[in-house]
Amino acid sequence: MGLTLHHFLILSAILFSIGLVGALTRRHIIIMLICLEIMLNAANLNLIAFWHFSSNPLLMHGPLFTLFAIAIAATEAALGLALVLAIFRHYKTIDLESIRDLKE
Amino acid sequence: MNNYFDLKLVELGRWIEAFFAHYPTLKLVVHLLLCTLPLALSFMGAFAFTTWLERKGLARIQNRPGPNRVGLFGLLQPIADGIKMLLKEDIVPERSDKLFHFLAPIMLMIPAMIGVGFLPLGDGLHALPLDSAIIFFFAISSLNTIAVFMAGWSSRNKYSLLGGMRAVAQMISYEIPLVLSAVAVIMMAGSLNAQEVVASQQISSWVGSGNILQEFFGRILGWNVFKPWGFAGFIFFFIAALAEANRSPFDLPEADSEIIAGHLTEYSGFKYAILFMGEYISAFAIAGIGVTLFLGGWNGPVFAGLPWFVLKLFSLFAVMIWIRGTLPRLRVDQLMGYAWKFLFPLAILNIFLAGFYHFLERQWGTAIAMLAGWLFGFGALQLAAIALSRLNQSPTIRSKRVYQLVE
Amino acid sequence: MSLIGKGILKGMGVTAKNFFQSYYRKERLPTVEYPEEKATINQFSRNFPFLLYDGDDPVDGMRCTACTLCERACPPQCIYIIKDKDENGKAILSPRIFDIDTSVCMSCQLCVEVCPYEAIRMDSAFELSNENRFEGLLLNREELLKPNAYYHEIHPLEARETDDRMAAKAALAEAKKKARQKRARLAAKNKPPPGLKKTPPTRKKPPQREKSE
Amino acid sequence: MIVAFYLLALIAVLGAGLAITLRNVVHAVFSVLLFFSALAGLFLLLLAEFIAAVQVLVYIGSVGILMLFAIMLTTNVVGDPNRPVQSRGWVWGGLAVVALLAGVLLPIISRTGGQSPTPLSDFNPSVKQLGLVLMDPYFASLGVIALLLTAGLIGAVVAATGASEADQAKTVPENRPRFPNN
Repeated sequence: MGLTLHHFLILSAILFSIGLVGALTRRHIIIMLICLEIMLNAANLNLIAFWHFSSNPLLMHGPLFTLFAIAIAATEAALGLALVLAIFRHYKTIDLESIRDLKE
Repeated sequence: MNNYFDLKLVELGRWIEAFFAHYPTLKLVVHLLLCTLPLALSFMGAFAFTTWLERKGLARIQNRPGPNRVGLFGLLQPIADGIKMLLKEDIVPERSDKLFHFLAPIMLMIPAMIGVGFLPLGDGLHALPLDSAIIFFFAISSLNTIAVFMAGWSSRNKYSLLGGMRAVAQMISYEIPLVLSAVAVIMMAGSLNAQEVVASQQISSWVGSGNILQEFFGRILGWNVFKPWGFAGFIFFFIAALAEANRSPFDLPEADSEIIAGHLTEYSGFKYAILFMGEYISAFAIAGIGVTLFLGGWNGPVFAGLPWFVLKLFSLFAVMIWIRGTLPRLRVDQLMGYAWKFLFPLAILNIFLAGFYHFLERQWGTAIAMLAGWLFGFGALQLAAIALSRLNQSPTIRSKRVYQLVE
Repeated sequence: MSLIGKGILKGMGVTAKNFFQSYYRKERLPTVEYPEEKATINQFSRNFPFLLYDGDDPVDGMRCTACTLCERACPPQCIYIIKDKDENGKAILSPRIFDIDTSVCMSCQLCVEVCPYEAIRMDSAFELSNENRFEGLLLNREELLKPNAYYHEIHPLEARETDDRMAAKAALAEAKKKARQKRARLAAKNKPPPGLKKTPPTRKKPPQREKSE
Repeated sequence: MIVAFYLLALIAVLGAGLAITLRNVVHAVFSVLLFFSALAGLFLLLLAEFIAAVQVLVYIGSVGILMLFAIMLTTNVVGDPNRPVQSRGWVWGGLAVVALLAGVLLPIISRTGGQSPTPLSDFNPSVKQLGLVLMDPYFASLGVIALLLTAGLIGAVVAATGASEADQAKTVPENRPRFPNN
């Protein structure tokens, strides 16, 4: 029994769910960013798996799309963490439940 | 035949594998062992030899004889050191993060060893012949940062943490000029494959022509250092590699006069030895990729192959030792400023220079391209460097210095 | 136009010169490889103090009078002196115990400066490593006593000066003694009232050393 | 092949699971790095060599370090031990996700054709092909991505440097946590 698309799809579904659970349940802001990254990575795995089992993988659409996704994820991480620093400087905490007000 | 030595080695490997021809699984295991074990052992041996070389070289630079007690010329000194390290007590700080304190040396060793695997040591002597070996090498070598941070953070010592953070900041900053100077080579070779990069550094019409003279020069003159963009790129690469390998004058993470030993402060005994070895082997790996990218890899006039690679690797390391014996340590702000305000723009400019050279070569041939490249391209780089250094000087230096205590 | 990195290249040149010349020029490699060959000790070098004696017998010729000036002068207090007594319990002018803890001594030479009898001097021996870390470096009287000839051997100039000084002092003392005897004889002749000139000869002694310095 | 897959999948799930449960934030980041590296291994398994390299370079080498830096620059690592790790109502969030997984994702996946048209290692995609595709038909998107990255970088610098002198003076760190646990 070889590897099939199903293996990768189920794995990436599980990973995505783990990321989503984390994003919904944790209160630490950096952990939430990590969870976002986990979800993005699960999606990337999906893309690559679909590409690998597609009828014409030599078109390289999967890696191409993943590359762009990774680039965007990197930007998102950089911006997100910069915002974390800004939030911390302003509120002196990064516990999401203590940050209630948008103004001051 | 020029690559005689390498071919014999490859043949030896095949011969050993042939014994296990009937057991495919065992054959795979033997194949993997043949790919990795000699590499690991030889680089550990090279590490031991290099510690001797470094101590000896630094001693001579400082007018001392250096280690000369254990064995002939002190050649067995590394073994004595190893035994001493093994017998030492392994101290783990009480409140440290025990698991990560234990994992950090291993985490430093693994990427260093994998990185070595990406180097094309000779014709066919290539442990991990991936198609994108060079980018993989840079990816793997960026893992060093994590290990250093791990070591610094888990020790729960402020000096360790400071050293770890310094190392991380430094390695991230210098990775950019490192990769950018490699990009020029990759661009010109048109491949990320390390073997193809090496092959692009010989004059292909001369090599294998049968003419001894052409054979001789065809394997030398094609090296990237002899091209204007390659020469500049090599200098940038080398400076960035020194920083990446935490070698002097960029050894701020281990600056013993400031922060004891940085992330190594809380390590002792064999863990310290492994951390040390990991650092040296990653320095080897970076020097090796420098040889591959700029110094023609395993190309050499006669007996091209492994001996030439080893020779170049050690001469590059000797220059590192020489620099360590000469230059004083930088300050933290100077270090970061140098990476971002000086090396980074110049490395980007160098990519344009490479493109310019390529265009000229395609249009008018190599000779004109060389001439124009050295004259204009290199001049442009020099001018840019001078302009950048003027711009980066602090105003107090640019104006005439006033010394208060000296009349 | 200044070349970028010229200073670095210059520095590299200096170190390269150091490196290569250390192989064929003696002055580039001044290291003395210790156990095989020993460095010639400068005659003004000093390490830890030792006690001097004159003549052949260490105990009889001992110059030290157990005045404990050095013990009191010693900043790290590494000198330990107990005065000797004869069988009647009367103190005699020599130490019974004279210890110097060289693991504490800081080689300041204050004991030498303070000694009025030129009895303590600085040694230049340096191979003092020892297997016993508690008593090995605690030198007692017998280990500390060394003949004057040894002093002449290690610090010839200083020893000659000391000897001259001691000879001058002895001559002075002799002359005074003679003068006193002469005076005594004269006094015996003239018979002055007793108890007038009693103190001067004994009081004169300590300032004399200061003069000689 | 299949053994490698299960091993990597196990590491990935373990890493992700630890990342969302550990209290110590640095440990969580390191476990998510484990997850990233397992994913890089999976990409290699799927013959996406370049993507694996980029995964290691970007996620482990940069994003992970960025997270560690952010942690070092903000609060203490373990957090307030009196406060729970999870947010309020976390049970409902978890249940909703499990329901989503069991009710939506898995049925959809089971309906897709699981058969692979090309068996593994039948084709050998090279980085060169990816480069050619990137340079010819998708050059515009590459440019856009480059622009986005630059904008993101500048934005991150601005956001992180942020606070002006007046703002800094206003928020004097009087009750700043004393970093009792590193």
